[in-house]
Amino acid sequence: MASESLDSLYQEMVLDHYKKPRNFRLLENADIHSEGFNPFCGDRVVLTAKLDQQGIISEVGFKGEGCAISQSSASMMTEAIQNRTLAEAKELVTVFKEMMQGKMLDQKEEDGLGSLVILQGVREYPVRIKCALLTWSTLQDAILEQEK
Amino acid sequence: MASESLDSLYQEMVLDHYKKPRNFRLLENADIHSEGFNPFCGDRVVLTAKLDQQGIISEVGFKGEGCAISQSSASMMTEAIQNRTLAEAKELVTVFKEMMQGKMLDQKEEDGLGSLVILQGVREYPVRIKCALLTWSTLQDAILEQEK
Amino acid sequence: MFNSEQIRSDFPILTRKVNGHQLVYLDNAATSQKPRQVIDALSSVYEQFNSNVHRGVHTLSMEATEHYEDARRKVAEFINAPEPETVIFVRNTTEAINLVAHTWAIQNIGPGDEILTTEMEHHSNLVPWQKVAEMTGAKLRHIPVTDTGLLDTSQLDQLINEKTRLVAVVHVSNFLGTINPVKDLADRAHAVGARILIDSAQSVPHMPVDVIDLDCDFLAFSGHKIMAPPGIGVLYCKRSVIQDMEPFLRGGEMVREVWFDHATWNDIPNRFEAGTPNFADAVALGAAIDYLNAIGMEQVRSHEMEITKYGLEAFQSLEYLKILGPADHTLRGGLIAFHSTEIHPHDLGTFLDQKGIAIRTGHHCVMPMHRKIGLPASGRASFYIYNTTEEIDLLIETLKAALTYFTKGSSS
Amino acid sequence: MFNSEQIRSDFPILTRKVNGHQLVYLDNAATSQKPRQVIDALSSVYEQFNSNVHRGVHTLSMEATEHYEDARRKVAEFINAPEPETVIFVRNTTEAINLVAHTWAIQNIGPGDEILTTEMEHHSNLVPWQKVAEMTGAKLRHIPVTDTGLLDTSQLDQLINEKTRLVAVVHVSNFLGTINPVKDLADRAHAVGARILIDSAQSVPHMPVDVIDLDCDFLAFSGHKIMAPPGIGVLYCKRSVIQDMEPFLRGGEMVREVWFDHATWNDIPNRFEAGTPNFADAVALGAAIDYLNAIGMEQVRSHEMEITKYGLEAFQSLEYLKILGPADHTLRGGLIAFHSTEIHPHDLGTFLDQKGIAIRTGHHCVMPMHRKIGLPASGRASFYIYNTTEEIDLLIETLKAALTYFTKGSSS
Ligand SMILES: Cc1ncc(COP(=O)(O)O)c(C=O)c1O
Ligand SMILES: Cc1ncc(COP(=O)(O)O)c(C=O)c1O
Repeated sequence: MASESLDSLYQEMVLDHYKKPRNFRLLENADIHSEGFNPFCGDRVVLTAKLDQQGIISEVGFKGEGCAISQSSASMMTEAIQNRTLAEAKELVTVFKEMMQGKMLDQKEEDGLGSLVILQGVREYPVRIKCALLTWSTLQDAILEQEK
Repeated sequence: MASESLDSLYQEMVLDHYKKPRNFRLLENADIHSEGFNPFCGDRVVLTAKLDQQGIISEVGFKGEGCAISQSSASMMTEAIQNRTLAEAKELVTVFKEMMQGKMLDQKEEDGLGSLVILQGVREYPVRIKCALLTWSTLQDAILEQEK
Repeated sequence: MFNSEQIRSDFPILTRKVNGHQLVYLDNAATSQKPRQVIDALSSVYEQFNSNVHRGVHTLSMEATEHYEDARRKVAEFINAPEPETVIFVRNTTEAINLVAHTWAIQNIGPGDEILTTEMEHHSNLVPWQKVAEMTGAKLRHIPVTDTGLLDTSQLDQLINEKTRLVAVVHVSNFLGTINPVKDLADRAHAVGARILIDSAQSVPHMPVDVIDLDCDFLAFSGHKIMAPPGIGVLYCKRSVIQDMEPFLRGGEMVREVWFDHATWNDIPNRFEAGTPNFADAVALGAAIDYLNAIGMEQVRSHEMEITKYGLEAFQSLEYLKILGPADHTLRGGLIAFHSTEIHPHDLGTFLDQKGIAIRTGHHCVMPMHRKIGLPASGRASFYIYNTTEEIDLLIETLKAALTYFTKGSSS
Repeated sequence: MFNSEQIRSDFPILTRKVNGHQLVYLDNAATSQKPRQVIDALSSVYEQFNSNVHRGVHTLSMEATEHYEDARRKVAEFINAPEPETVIFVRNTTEAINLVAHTWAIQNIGPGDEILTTEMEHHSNLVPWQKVAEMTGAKLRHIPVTDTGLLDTSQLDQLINEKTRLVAVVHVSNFLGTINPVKDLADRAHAVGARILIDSAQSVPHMPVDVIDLDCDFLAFSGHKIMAPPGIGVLYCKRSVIQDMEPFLRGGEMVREVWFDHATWNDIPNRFEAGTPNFADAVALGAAIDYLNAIGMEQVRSHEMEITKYGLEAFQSLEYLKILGPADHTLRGGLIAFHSTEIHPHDLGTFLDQKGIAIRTGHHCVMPMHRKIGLPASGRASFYIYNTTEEIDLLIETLKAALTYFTKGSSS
């Protein structure tokens, strides 16, 4: 029983992040603390981050429970936003969401996403897109909160 | 535009009772006072009657508003139950209801009903049966109340 | 272009015989008939992707959810709602109004406040407010109706005042046919800080309705009156009004998280859709809207105006029958109620039914207005896009025969 | 006799392909599929006699009313209700329970009283009682669930006591599969003067249920889980309990007489059916009941027991997967929930879906019980009369493949 089509969803890197999530801890005294929850499926992400004096995300940690897609997306995101400014992170959220909604990316955007582009595979599974997006929406909420 | 089939419903006598209802008044100091109402169509009957010392219905009066069937049925009923005992009236209710539900009547029952048998025509119009029955259910309620 | 024959052929039931005659269906204000396109859409749900919505990752569930949310988008566009989330699916107009009564109303109305409705309300937009008044200590008031069947607007400055918290008003009366000035009422309500709920049961199916233009806070209608099945209805709510409101029915779908002793709420619209929603009938409602959009709501309205104008004139020829409601057809929806001093409407109804003509007889769930004008009941012929002037001719002819039939004894 | 091929051929959707594979529908606890007979019954309503019920004297209205009331009689017979009037049509189980919460419960429960439910309730039989407890000052308690997935009856004497006013309990758990001893709970409830409500969403569709034998005061189920459409559900109530109760939703149909400032109520069941009822889906529910009666509910039950037994055994062969709920198939309804320490159920669900197999994944609207056993989510395969042991084989085989697929990285 081959499952080639599934391989685009469950890329090796995705499963690796799922099994060994990076930055899987909640930071104390975090500047950012945001929680995301999908009431229909129960996926959860709690995101914490510290900002340095220049407003750069100096440290990120998350905890969560849920499927491989939601958790690996969170894990990969924590790596991607580290050492970025909030503005850069916000831009990343936009680009990531656009990618998931099916927009063709230009080279610059693709470079910006780096290895996150492998989550494109989720697009073929529309019902799972919200899994991939959960952590990004959580980050977005946090940034909007920060901007207030 | 002939309407032969309707003639079994709107017998001349029925229309006559509708246009000139008998005993169309409410009795004062009545022993029996009962009100019937059909919430779906708005037909209404108020029934009053006096009992003499032998428990015979000595006087009956009704008021009401509604269709030809409900009002003529009431008018004809007031004539039919006059000078009967409550027990006889109760029996009449039973026989009338059975007739309307389609039961074959024996000769004795038919004789008891007298001219009320013409209301049989309503049976072919199932949705109108409740019109014909309204006044009888009202009488039944009154008798049950009396028997308490 | 508008093609009556073409349209009629879309409605399978119109070929039916009733008592040996071709059905003439003039009871559209009670419920509408369904085109083949809607019936087929419904069958397709069950044949192709039936599944519970929102909760599954499997294909059927995903497809069912997509179709359900697509129907929500169609409804939103149809009434020009700013976003799909402001469209809540309920069973019918009645449930929609009760939802507002049990949520926004009891959370925002208090002793001494006033709820304003009209004398021509359907029970569904009256009895819930009696309950709210009783529960909150608010006063229920009614805009009077004039002899010509219009809202008496002469006292409005006094009726809509600082104490008014809610104006709940029927858009088109299902009894008098009157089209009420809801946009003006919305302005007046907002000017005193009140909210307005519009009972659009008889408007959304028959004419263009634009919730942004009307600027209403709540708007309710029933699917079954707009060519969709009886199990689906719509409550539109302004987001700002409903966003943080406590829920009504509680259970699955409407929660965010649940513990043994408490729970938190999902976002709109799910917060107000407890339990498995009637996604199948919602999809059918979407199909009904597609069908009507293809014709065009302006077309629907002008066709009904034409029929109504024709009917109002034809009724003049009938002795013993008096028409209720405004005389001007441009001020009316597509229905004509009438009464006769000689014959009870039920008897007329039965006579017409013998000829295959279906009209409504009774109080049409508008008892207080009937009582006010001294009638226990009335007859009502109500139209939709598939009705024709030939059917009106038949109605009039048969009413004439009925009047002859029932009055023959009078002269004997 | 029972003929699986024959039955399967009645369900058009079962011929569907999903992701290139024959659909294997194992999500019946969420919603059931509909046989051709039900789909046709629904189309017939719209093609032949669609009309508003109760209010008309014309033929269509009369026929619609007859079919609607006929459906009520069928439901009453199906659950052995003493009279059709004790069957109230609602949208779904959730609305049925909310109806009881908003009527009997708030009218009969007060401060210091107790409402008893269980730890395995669906949100729909939990969240409404949280609200009633909050509104009335009553205390909400829960019968604990043992490690083996059964109700812990050891404390019942203390849990069902003089303060208990209502026991609200699920008949068959949609998560653990457990069949609860509802008859015994009814006896105990009545012994202390309490009422019992049974959430039969997962029992009425799958086994004989007799409300007289159970002696329950309220019983609720959903049409969509019993081969009928999603817009119809049933609340059975003992007449003596509901007879004089204040209504819930207000509007048309449920009133006797209406004045501008007050109203009186119609009799049961109409009193609790405000607005135009979903008569079409009620008729379809009648057709579903006819369909099931022709098979026989004993047959349905024994078929599902067989499948469940087969499934429980087959699951043993799967590494990484743990079955939830009682081990004994005779104590279970036709469903099996499971979880894996290695793989999240959504990922399993997506894998299975690629092979055309539909299972449910998530919390199944039973969050508190999931939390209690430390799971955020689980997978669930649930069966109906059209499922076969071959489908179970396919499920197991595919789960095996999924486990290999998702754990392959573990060893790399
Ligand atoms: C045990 C149980 N109770 C209640 C419900 C709620 O049913 P519905 O969503 O049809 O209201 C369900 C199904 O989701 C269930 O399985
Ligand atoms: C003006 C108006 N409001 C409300 C209703 C109630 O609609 P429903 O019975 O679908 O809830 C109706 C129709 O009966 C109506 O005509």
